[in-house]
Amino acid sequence: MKQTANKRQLAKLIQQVERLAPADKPLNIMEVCGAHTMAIGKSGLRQLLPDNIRLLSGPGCPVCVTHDCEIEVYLELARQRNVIIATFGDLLRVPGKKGSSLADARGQGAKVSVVYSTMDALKVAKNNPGKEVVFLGAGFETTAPTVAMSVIQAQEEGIENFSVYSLHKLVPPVLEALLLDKEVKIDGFILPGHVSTIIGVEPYYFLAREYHKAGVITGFETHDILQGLVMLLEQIREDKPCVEIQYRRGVLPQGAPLARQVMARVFEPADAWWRGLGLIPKSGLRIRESFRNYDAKKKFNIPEPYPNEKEESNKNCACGDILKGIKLPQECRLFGIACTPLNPVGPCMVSSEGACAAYYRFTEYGGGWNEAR
Amino acid sequence: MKQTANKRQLAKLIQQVERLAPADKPLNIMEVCGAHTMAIGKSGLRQLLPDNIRLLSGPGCPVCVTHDCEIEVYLELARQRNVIIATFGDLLRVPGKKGSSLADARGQGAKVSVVYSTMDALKVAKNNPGKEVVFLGAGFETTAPTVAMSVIQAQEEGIENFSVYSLHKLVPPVLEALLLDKEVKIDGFILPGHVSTIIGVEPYYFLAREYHKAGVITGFETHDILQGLVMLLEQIREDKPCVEIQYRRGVLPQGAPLARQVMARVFEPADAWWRGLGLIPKSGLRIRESFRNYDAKKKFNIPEPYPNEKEESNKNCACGDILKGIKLPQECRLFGIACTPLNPVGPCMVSSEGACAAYYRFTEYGGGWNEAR
Amino acid sequence: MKRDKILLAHGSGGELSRELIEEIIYPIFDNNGGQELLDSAFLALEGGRIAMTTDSYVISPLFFPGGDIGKLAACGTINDLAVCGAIPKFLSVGLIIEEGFPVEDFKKILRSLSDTAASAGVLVVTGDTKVVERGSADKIFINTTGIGIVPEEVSLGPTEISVGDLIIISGTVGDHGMAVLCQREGLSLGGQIASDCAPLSDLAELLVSTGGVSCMRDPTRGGVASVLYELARQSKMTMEILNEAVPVHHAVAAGCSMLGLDPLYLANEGKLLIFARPEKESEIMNVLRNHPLGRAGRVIGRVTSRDDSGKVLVETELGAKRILPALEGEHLPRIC
Amino acid sequence: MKRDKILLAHGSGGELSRELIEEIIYPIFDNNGGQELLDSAFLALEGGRIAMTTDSYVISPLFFPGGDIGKLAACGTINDLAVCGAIPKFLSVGLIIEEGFPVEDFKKILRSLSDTAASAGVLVVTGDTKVVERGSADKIFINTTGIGIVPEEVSLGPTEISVGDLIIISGTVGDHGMAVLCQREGLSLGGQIASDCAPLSDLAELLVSTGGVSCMRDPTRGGVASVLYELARQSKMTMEILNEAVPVHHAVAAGCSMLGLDPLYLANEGKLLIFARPEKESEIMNVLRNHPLGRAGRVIGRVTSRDDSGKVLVETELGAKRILPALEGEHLPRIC
Amino acid sequence: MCVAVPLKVVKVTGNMAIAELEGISKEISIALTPEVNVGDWVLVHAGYAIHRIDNEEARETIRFLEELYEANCK
Amino acid sequence: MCVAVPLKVVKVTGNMAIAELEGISKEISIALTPEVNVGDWVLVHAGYAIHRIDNEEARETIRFLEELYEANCK
Ligand code: SF4
Ligand code: SF4
Ligand SMILES: [Mg+2]
Ligand SMILES: [Mg+2]
Ligand SMILES: [Mg+2]
Ligand SMILES: [Mg+2]
Ligand SMILES: [Mg+2]
Ligand SMILES: [Mg+2]
Ligand SMILES: [Mg+2]
Ligand SMILES: [Mg+2]
Ligand SMILES: [Mg+2]
Ligand SMILES: [Mg+2]
Repeated sequence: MKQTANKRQLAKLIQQVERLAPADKPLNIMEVCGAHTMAIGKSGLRQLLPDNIRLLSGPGCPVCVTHDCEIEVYLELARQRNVIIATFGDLLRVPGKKGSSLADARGQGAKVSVVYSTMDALKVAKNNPGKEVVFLGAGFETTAPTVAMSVIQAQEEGIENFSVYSLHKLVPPVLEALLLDKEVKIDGFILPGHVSTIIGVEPYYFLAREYHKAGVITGFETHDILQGLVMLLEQIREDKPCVEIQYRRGVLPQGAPLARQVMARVFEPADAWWRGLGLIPKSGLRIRESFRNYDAKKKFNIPEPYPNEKEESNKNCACGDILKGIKLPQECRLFGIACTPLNPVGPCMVSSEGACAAYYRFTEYGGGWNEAR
Repeated sequence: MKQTANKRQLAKLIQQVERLAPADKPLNIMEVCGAHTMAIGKSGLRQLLPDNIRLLSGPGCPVCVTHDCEIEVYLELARQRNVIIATFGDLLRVPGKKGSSLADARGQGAKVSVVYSTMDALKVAKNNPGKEVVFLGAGFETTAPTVAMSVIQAQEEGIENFSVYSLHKLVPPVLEALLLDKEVKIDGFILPGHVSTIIGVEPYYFLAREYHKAGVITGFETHDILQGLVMLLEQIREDKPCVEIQYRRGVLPQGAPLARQVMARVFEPADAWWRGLGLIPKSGLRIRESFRNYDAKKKFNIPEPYPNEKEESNKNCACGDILKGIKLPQECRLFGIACTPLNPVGPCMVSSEGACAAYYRFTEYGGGWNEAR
Repeated sequence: MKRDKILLAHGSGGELSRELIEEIIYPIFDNNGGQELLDSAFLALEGGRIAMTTDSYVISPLFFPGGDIGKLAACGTINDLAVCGAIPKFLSVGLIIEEGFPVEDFKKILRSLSDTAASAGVLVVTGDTKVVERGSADKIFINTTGIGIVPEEVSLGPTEISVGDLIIISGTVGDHGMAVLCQREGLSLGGQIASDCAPLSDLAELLVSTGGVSCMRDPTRGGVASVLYELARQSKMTMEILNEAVPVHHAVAAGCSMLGLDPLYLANEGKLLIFARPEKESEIMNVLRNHPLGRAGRVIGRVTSRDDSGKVLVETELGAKRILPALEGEHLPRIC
Repeated sequence: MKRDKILLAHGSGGELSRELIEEIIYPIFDNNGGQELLDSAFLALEGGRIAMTTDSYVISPLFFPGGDIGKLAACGTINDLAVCGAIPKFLSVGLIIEEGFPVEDFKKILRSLSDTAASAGVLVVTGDTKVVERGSADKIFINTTGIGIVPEEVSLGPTEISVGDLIIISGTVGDHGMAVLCQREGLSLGGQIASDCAPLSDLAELLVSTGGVSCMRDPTRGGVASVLYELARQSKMTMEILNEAVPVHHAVAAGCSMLGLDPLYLANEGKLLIFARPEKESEIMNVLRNHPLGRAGRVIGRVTSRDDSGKVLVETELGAKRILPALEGEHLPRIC
Repeated sequence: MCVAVPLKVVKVTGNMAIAELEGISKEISIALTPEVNVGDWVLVHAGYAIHRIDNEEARETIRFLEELYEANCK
Repeated sequence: MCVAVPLKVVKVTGNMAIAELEGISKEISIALTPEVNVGDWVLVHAGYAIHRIDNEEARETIRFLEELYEANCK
């Protein structure tokens, strides 16, 4: 079921992209999803594209956009003697406001259990009846239903020492937030494959209707991405932006209604803070009152919305503008000085494939290595 | 304040013992206290005494006389996930009915904290609020007041996760139990120094009055023991048994009334089972009803007096007769076969200076090493 | 070093490990002259050079398809000697055991250590056993220290690497790492893959005897990627590998896609990464193809140019060349 | 072996340790010929004999009056080489660190290891670092493996012990054990005693050069008593020591009476127990008296006769002779 | 942002299933995709099947690639 | 059966005291012997002072030993 293309097929697709690339003006295409960013990075695709097609890496790594103030909150939780933090490995090294991460906290004595699935987190809770297990629910619409299932299961099985600290984020609202900026220089979106598996096409309609932006829901193989690009470029050339699905083996137009029901049973939309982007209305998920016993924020009395703490942690981080195609990483004052991959400030540096991290590693502006061609 | 004698003084004392030793009949002198047994062993005294003065090692090591059924009970406790056993190191290697000890249990995952004082056990309780700390209260009248103090302190400070499993034993009742046997061949007792620090002389009066046995409360230096022996031999020679104090720097005739009060506030006498000796009336201490919250037997619902379990664990163990001077270790059917120092059955083998252990190690009947002269 | 606490990542073979070694350990043990980053010590003793190397093994699970910690402890140290051109001769074994560790498992582990050493002609000559309280160690840790004889004419190492050298791997990559990870993450292997754990001294000796090897490594923790990264820096060379040329067992590839991992970063315990003079290619490939531990050997890249900072490029399926990044911290399963 | 689980006592240097080594470890590593119970390996390498020895250090507390685990890790292995007559040359260091261990402490420990090795003319030539999860190790464990050169004419060991040999201790016993215990049991030393932790290679070499030494040991875990017990069994000799002759610091004696312990069973980390030909007594005592680590040296006993089972007798203050029993299990403070 | 892998379901037990790829198998939850049967391919994310892959749709991509190939060979 | 050591009290703080022997000191409880003062010798068992040693009685043993010695020397 895994599908790979051969070299000739790939070369053909690149030719198509080259053919479709406008000669006159540069195009900014944002791949929203971190998995796309990873796939593009591994394939070396960026270097092979025509110079006037720029791929911008979006805010699509759910752990990278976790706000540093919230990181401080869960680090505080992690330090409580009776608490075990259960988390996906992805979150382990993401630093908070003061530069330290869950990995650091663990080094200082916090109990952190790295799990691959919420089912494992429930097992940790069952195996540690004397402890409170707090699962860090990070992730977009793809992950949220699995976390919701675990809450429902905990309720059904009467597992009382389990709760979720919801850091979940939603994709369409952040896209809208980026587009609200008048200066934004994005022409089209490579839309996330697996988020769309859940939400389908409808939530993206506003992109074309309201902002006149192209969008293609795309798979994660190199040929998927190239085909998605071709479809995007065709939309742009014909000036008929819409939402197409390239990734038809993974996404139905209607998405996954049952998963959305499960998610809606446990969560409701809420304003959310994004690292480097600030507060975005209705861009997150909070646990409904009916599941309050499983809401770590309520169980541990974490004040919401954290007055005094919710201001942008570093006003100098230019991530917002970088994500909008307005600035380049090297135009950020912190780039390479206060902000490096080992000590990142904004999401574009936290993600190892984020724009700032990539520039730092692979260009003359960063560590001194030139990107290879 | 530690007093040691020089060689001449010791030689002089030995001469006095030799002079007082009856020529005609052998005398059996029991040193009741394990610390005396240790001191005698370390000094090599036994070999220097006239042949017709035999030193019998009594039931005076409080951990060695802990009944193997009770060991099984606390091993069971130790296996409970939420329990930390706090214990003096002495108890660590004493095997239960099935041959395994606390050290084994610890190897299998039990949490065992070796402490030097009940104060340390209270600290363990304070530092582990989520756990139940059970202190194994083993020891005679010397130790019981210190354990009683910890119970009082736990009550005063509201430490609720602390309890005591009382294995305490009393010295006078076991002496009486030995003497009840018509065949008993004990002529006099080297009485325990530090037990007497607490109880004074009165509780021993029955020895002379009812059983016509000599008794001297003795200190633990070699010269103390020799002087105690001299005093005993004088009592015997003059046929005027009584209770004398050799160890006057450590024992007042009235004992320590405050320590006895503290002990009596928390504990009350109760029948107790002795390893190798069986049930002896009023020879132990149980926690009073008023401190029931600190009584591990009540807290963990341990049935008393353990019907079906309290029968003598090994009827073939001859310890009772050995302690009475009726039998020698090599006359026990288990000696050196089912019962060895590494896998002891009765208290005389459990104690490293017990009669059976000493015979096993140092005589031709045991491991093959001849006792050196 | 920025952090004031040691983290797991400090021992993961990645960026922070290097920091720990270069910034803390090396300045303290400054008696090594130029060989600070070599894993094995060359000792000038009367009568010849001997090599000495040490490693502690702290793997969990202790038993995995294809081996156990005992086999690993023998292979790892033997292989560290072998890759520097030494003929492994003697091993010491230092055991730290958590109380409560089953004797049966202990025996199994020691037997497998002993058998593995014996199969490579190596004697275990001295040992030490410590037992620590439950909770003070994770079941069992094994240190093995090995010494071997370095033939007069042999000289291998990063400084011997030249532009033009071929980069050869002796077989499929990531088998050990995936076998262990599957056990840890509850994936079932269905007998598809096992750890490649094996002593490589025999194969290494044959390869060295061709006279065409400039440097060798056993790409263990951190995988082929980390070894390449380290050697590129040490030799100040640019190295290029061809992604498609790297042999990966199809089940390892499947496991990697299931766990979000890259086989180039997975540990191997029975593979040699060989830098070879191009004129000796056929001789070296012959040795590999005729040895049970080298049958799947392949040329995966080459050293392309000098470069003061040193770097590794990967040629992708698209024909693009991208940087091979260093592993930062632990290599954990990812969901994103 | 009767038990199916490893207990603390299996590593305590006492009876169960011997059981573990003789019944489990030795039968598996059966390549040592007659030297199975020697702590160091003599290796016939071309050009001469070298000795190799390994030990892991798992002490708690890590820092104690007079030293730390780093100094200990250097001394212990250097001393193990020294007592077999080797000139220590090289050390490897294997570190297992619990995550969260403070870097400052780590540096302090490594520096002290390095300085101690340097002071004995020993080079640390190779190392390895592993970090394990919190709770998977107790702060830090160190393995050191040492190799040394054994001069042609030197031949020391239990089989060289003869009837008539003097038993000499190079200074007061139990200082290290008491310094560590006091820290652990919350006794305050008031600056009275410190660990004797020191590299003994220089002193040992001087002693060996008298030609009068038949065997040496550093009486570490289990103390003088355990070493005597072990050597009596290995040499099949009866040994006698005079209790009063054994030098004990008065504060160590006091600590022992407070904790219910015997100084003969306490660990030393800077003392030599020497078996010496009686005709060389004055020469050997001279070496001791003129060396900073041997000033308090004393003859404490002698080898009195052959005895197939081997035993150790202690002459007491009463002039009686009693058996010196082997340590069974851990040496713990007692209340009775 | 969300890694999901196509796996083939080889066993179903209530809400749980065993799914495999190239012989490597894994226990997954199908609570979000109860329609799944043995033999189906599913997309698995964080231990949960989130989508049953329609064979027709899957073939679509293959067809597309084949066309590309032919176009290229012409 | 019950090891107790004579220690000299050097500091008293409520129910607790510091006691020492040959420069080695230890925190002990004097809850069972509240009459204890700095300078007193006490018998300590399992961390508790269980007896204040009367100097007169202590000298008694010394006297006895001295007499023995003299008897011997005569
Ligand atoms: S360099 Fe750092 S601070 Fe600047 S925009 Fe990028 S992530 Fe933000
Ligand atoms: S040998 Fe063992 S069984 Fe026999 S009397 Fe002595 S302790 Fe009891
Ligand atoms: Mg190595
Ligand atoms: Mg290695
Ligand atoms: Mg290696
Ligand atoms: Mg050792
Ligand atoms: Mg463990
Ligand atoms: Mg050694
Ligand atoms: Mg040693
Ligand atoms: Mg030694
Ligand atoms: Mg290493
Ligand atoms: Mg710890």
